[in-house]
Amino acid sequence: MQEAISSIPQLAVSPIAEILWLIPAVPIVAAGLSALLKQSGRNTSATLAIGSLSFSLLLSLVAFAHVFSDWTAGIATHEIVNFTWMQFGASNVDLGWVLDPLSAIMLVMVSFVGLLIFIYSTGYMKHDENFTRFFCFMSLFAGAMLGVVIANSLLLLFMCWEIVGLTSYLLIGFWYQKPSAAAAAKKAFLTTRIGDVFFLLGIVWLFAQTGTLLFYNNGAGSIESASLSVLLTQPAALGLTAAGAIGLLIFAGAAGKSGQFPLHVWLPDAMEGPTPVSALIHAATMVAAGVFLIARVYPLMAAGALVGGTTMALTVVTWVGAFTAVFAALIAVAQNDIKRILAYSTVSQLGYMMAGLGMGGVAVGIFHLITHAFFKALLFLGAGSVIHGCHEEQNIRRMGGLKSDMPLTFLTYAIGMLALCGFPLLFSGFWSKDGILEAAQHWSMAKAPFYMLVFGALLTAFYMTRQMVYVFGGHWRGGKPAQESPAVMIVPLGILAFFAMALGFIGTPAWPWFSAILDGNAANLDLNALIEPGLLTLMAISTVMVFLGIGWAWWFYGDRSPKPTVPDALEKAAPIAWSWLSHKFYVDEFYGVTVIAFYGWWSRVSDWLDRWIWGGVVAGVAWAFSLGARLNRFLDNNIVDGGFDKGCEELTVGGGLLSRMQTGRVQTYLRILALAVVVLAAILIWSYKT
Amino acid sequence: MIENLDQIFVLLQHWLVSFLPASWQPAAGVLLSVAAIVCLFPALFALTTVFERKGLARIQNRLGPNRVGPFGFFQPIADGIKSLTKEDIVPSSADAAVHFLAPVLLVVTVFMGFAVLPMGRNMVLVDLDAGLLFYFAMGASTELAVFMAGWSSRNKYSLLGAMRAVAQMISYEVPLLMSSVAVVMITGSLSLTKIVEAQNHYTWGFPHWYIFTPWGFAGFLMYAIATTAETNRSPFDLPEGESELVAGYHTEYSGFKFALFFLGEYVAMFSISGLGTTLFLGGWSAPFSFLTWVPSWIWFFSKLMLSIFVFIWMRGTLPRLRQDQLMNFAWKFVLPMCLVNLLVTGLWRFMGDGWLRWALCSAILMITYAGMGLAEMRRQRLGPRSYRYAE
Amino acid sequence: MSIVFYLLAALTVAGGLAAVLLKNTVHCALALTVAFAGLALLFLNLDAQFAGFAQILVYIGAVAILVVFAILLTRGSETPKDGVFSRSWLAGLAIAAAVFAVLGWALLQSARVLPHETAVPTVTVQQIGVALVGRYVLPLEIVGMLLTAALIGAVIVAMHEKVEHEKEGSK
Amino acid sequence: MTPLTGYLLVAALLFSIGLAGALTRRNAILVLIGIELMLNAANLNLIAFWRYGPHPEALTGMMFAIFSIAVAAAEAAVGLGLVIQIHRHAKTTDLDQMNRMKG
Repeated sequence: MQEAISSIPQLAVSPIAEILWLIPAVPIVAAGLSALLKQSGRNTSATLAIGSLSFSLLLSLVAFAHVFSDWTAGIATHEIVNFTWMQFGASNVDLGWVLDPLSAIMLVMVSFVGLLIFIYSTGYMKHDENFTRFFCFMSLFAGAMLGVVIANSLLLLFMCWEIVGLTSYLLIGFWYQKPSAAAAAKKAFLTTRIGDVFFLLGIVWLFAQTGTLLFYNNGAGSIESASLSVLLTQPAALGLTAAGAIGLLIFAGAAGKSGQFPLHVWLPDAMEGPTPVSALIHAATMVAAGVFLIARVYPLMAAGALVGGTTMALTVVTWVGAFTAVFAALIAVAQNDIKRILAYSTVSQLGYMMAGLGMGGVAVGIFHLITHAFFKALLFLGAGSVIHGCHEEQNIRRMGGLKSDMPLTFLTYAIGMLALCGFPLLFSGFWSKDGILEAAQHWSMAKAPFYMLVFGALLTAFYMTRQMVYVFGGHWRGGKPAQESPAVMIVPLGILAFFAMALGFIGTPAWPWFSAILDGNAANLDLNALIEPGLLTLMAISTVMVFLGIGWAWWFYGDRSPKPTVPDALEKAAPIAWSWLSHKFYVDEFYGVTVIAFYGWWSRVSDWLDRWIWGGVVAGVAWAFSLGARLNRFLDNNIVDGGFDKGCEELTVGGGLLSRMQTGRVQTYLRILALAVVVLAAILIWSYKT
Repeated sequence: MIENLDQIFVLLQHWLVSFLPASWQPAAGVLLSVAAIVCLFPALFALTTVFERKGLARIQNRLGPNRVGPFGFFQPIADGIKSLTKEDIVPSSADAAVHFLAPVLLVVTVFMGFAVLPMGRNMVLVDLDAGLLFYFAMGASTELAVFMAGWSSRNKYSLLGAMRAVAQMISYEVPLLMSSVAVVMITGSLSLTKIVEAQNHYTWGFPHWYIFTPWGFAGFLMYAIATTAETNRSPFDLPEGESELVAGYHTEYSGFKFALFFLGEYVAMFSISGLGTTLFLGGWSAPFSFLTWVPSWIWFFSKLMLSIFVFIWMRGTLPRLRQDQLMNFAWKFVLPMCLVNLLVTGLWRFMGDGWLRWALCSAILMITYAGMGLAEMRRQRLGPRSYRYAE
Repeated sequence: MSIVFYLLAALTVAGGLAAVLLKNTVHCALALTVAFAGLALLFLNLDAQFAGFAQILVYIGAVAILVVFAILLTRGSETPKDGVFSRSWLAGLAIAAAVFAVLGWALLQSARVLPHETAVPTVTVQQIGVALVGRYVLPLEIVGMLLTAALIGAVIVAMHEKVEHEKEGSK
Repeated sequence: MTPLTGYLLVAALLFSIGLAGALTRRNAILVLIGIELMLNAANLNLIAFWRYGPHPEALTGMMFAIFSIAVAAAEAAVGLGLVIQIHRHAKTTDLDQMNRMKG
């Protein structure tokens, strides 16, 4: 191509990899166009968004097909296109995109789920007057997310990452007239910012160390062996290598995006946005971006294995993930808002993914990511359909008996719920979760994560059953009765439901070609892998857990559908625990009394200082001066009057003489300047001579 | 043989120069070429005037000059004699020196422009590395001459005409440059010979002229519009709008000086058309690969005359604009269009070859064109004209 | 020190002198363009083709025209009665002379360390372009910003009055 | 006298002429003209140093000159715009009468 580009060695790449950039570009262009539309251009914007995204989906499928055929031919596809974006001084900043199994799979997932959700939202947002704006944001988001996926440069990834954050902010605050929505949007933006600052630090450090931000660059990339070995030699604080430290910084960013423990607080509040948004951004794709990021820089995280085949960075990832999984699941048990429950379950599932990445590697985590994307999107859209049917009612205590009112929704929702619980054999969640559990079982560092995750599975089953019972079981407890949603909303549910079941079979231990594609080795079907004893026990354990959870929840909530006023069954059983859970372990309150309170306190303090100390000093000085002045005046008036006036006149005359200098004529000043030049030059020459 | 015919002028020059001592030869060669240019284009100018008058006459159902010589083809000679023998009047209050210098400066700068125009294979006076820049530098200098003429004759019509002319030239110089920059971006050189060479390839017998690309086509249109305005030709001929100001900035000129202005304008038209030919129409390269045997200079000059004919045609067809329309058009339509065109050119340069870049580039240009055109029409409440009496 | 240099230098300096000495403002502007042209030729004489042509394009093509417009817009073309030089012209002249003296002195002081005839640098426009978008890309951006700001600023400064009139008219 | 010195002398002379003009003329526009001359003198210096400097291939002086030409264009535009505005307000371009900001 051009000089600028040819400065980077290019390998021959397939045509699809050449035009891979179109996948994100088209939706972004569509967003730009629909931004120009008037409010009335509803159909146009919807058509733009859906059309562009289906185009991206098409290309993504082509890309995936390319990868797949390569894989069947025994090649691990890895095609990169890099170019120099900007060049200052010696170093230059390169951007580029990469087509490898990871990005191909993610592309298909994002564009497919996104497309379904777009179609769904044409129904869900029908009556919103800012329809156009909504689709503008949505396709901007989709484009940016696809950009994150194909980025071959940490910088490009970060740019798209930030656009994603921006769109998330815009969409959470889409109904900005609701103060709660505005607040939630701000919270989400700021919380993720905290993570992103660390992320940026990591990027800068990486650039400083390796001089490039490209992931892969024919051996010269920042996460390829050459620069990794450099990074490993660089020691950082607390016995970490630079690689580990950078990995941790990047993980902080990822934690911010995908709501890991300390920074998870924004995700539940993000449910203030329209439900399709929650489905697309805060369940399927954006929160997965963090997980994807870790998967992308996995070589960096895994560089320089310690004893036991794992590294500091990965250990941290694992522990945070496992803890988040249990923590969020616990909270989810005691929520009443249908979307909040799903939000917390999302957080906990993200914890699973992180743990999976930490312990089992890319394939395990990403597999759960994909399956989760489908069934969680399904659940959210189902929830949306429920809310839609119940006239914007979100409290599950005031629902019930929808089984008969909204049968199709119930069916699909049930499938999603079973998939999320990991109901044995039939559902994708089971297999992907099993992958993680298996990895946890064989993890060398500690066994605790394994038990935590198993417990998490139990809780998942519990709270999902509770929700199901409340929403669909029993009899209707709300206002005017619910009715089924339009077909345009149901059809996507159906499709997602299908995938929520089918997707499991591409990753069973019997025929694990999903992980095979990712790891680039052949997959062959042998059913013996299923009845391999260690695995059998594991599957048995998780099955037992699932049934235990469901049974337990049924025993608690059964089919009795209490009045909303009656306290929750679990609350009756264990009030203290309940209050902790329903207050989300007081994390928000904790932040409120620590961080935020500190800022408030500090601002008050400085305000007080301004008012009293500095102000006081100034006032005091002023007062002293005025006292002196009074004294002076007294002396003047009575003692040195006559003589002083004379002096004053003298001074006035002198001042007048001085003020002549200020003629107000430009040329005078210019003259003075020139004189100064003369003098300076003369001095300079002299100093040079001597 | 054909090669010799193609290079005949070059060979002729070498042959003539070869009589001189070696030390003089370069200078002599240059002088020779200059002489050739200085003789050729006035002759062309004479020819064009009569062509224009007859062409306009035909367009307006008249006969045009038909008395002097066969079909009035000796008309220019008669005009020349007249203008040479006429009294040279200088207004008493005029600023004599400036009044005298203006036409000279105009003609000189205009002729300078030809120095870098390749009029055929190896037929360029000086092949500057920054040829295009040189050309525009010279073009910019003519504005000053116009102003001098208008200001020095101490006549409000002249002054108004000059002001209009200068304002118009400045406004349209921007799109002129912008549309040429697109070509430079693709060729990667400011040298006009290189630009021609870059267009002198053929696929399936068709040439790679820049006009046959989306950006080139759009650029050529912009360039043509800007050119018409630069040379104060109708429909942009406000500076000498006879109906408003007597004759614009050369109202107070008579006799030979007036002839010089006249000459200057036409030669400017030739040179700028020549530049357009060089930039977009492949300069001296043949339009089909099987016609490459025809001497290159024939192609150059036929293209030149073609564009001249288009000028005449437009003059005969289009009504004159109003000053504000002129400026609005320049700044609100042509300039943005050129900027978009630059963008598209960049896209073209950096997208690999293939149908995709054709589709994308043309799509962008079309959309912008349509959008801005419609907006402009709505703003000015323009619409299809309704003929009340003709039907 | 070729004869060409002397001629060009003479032309330039003469133009400059005329530009500051002539009575009629428009003549000054025209003389200024002569000086600009001379400078452009000096640039060419220094093998700085690009800079030379840019000089002609920008200064003669734009700045000179701008000056002329300004003169006509400010009725500056007719010479004022009370002289064209300011009251304190003598001081100004003296200071200018002093500046020239110092500069010239400095030059003569450093004359012996200055390099003599060096090889003609061959620099193509291509190189300049590459440098502009390569090493000097940030300055280029900044100049672009500056020019945009100047454009808008000039327009606003010049049209401000008119806008007010329109406001009054609308009232 | 080396060629460089010659060019520098011309530049210095031009600079001083411009300064003199800026210091002695009444008309604001002519002061601007003087300033333009000074700027151009500086450009001449830059180019001359580039030409005779040790590293002409580094293009530093050339670039400097080109940028300064660009900036000078902006300066002229703004300056003349200001002059026109002043003329609108004070109905004069005579600097001797523009002394309202005196102390």
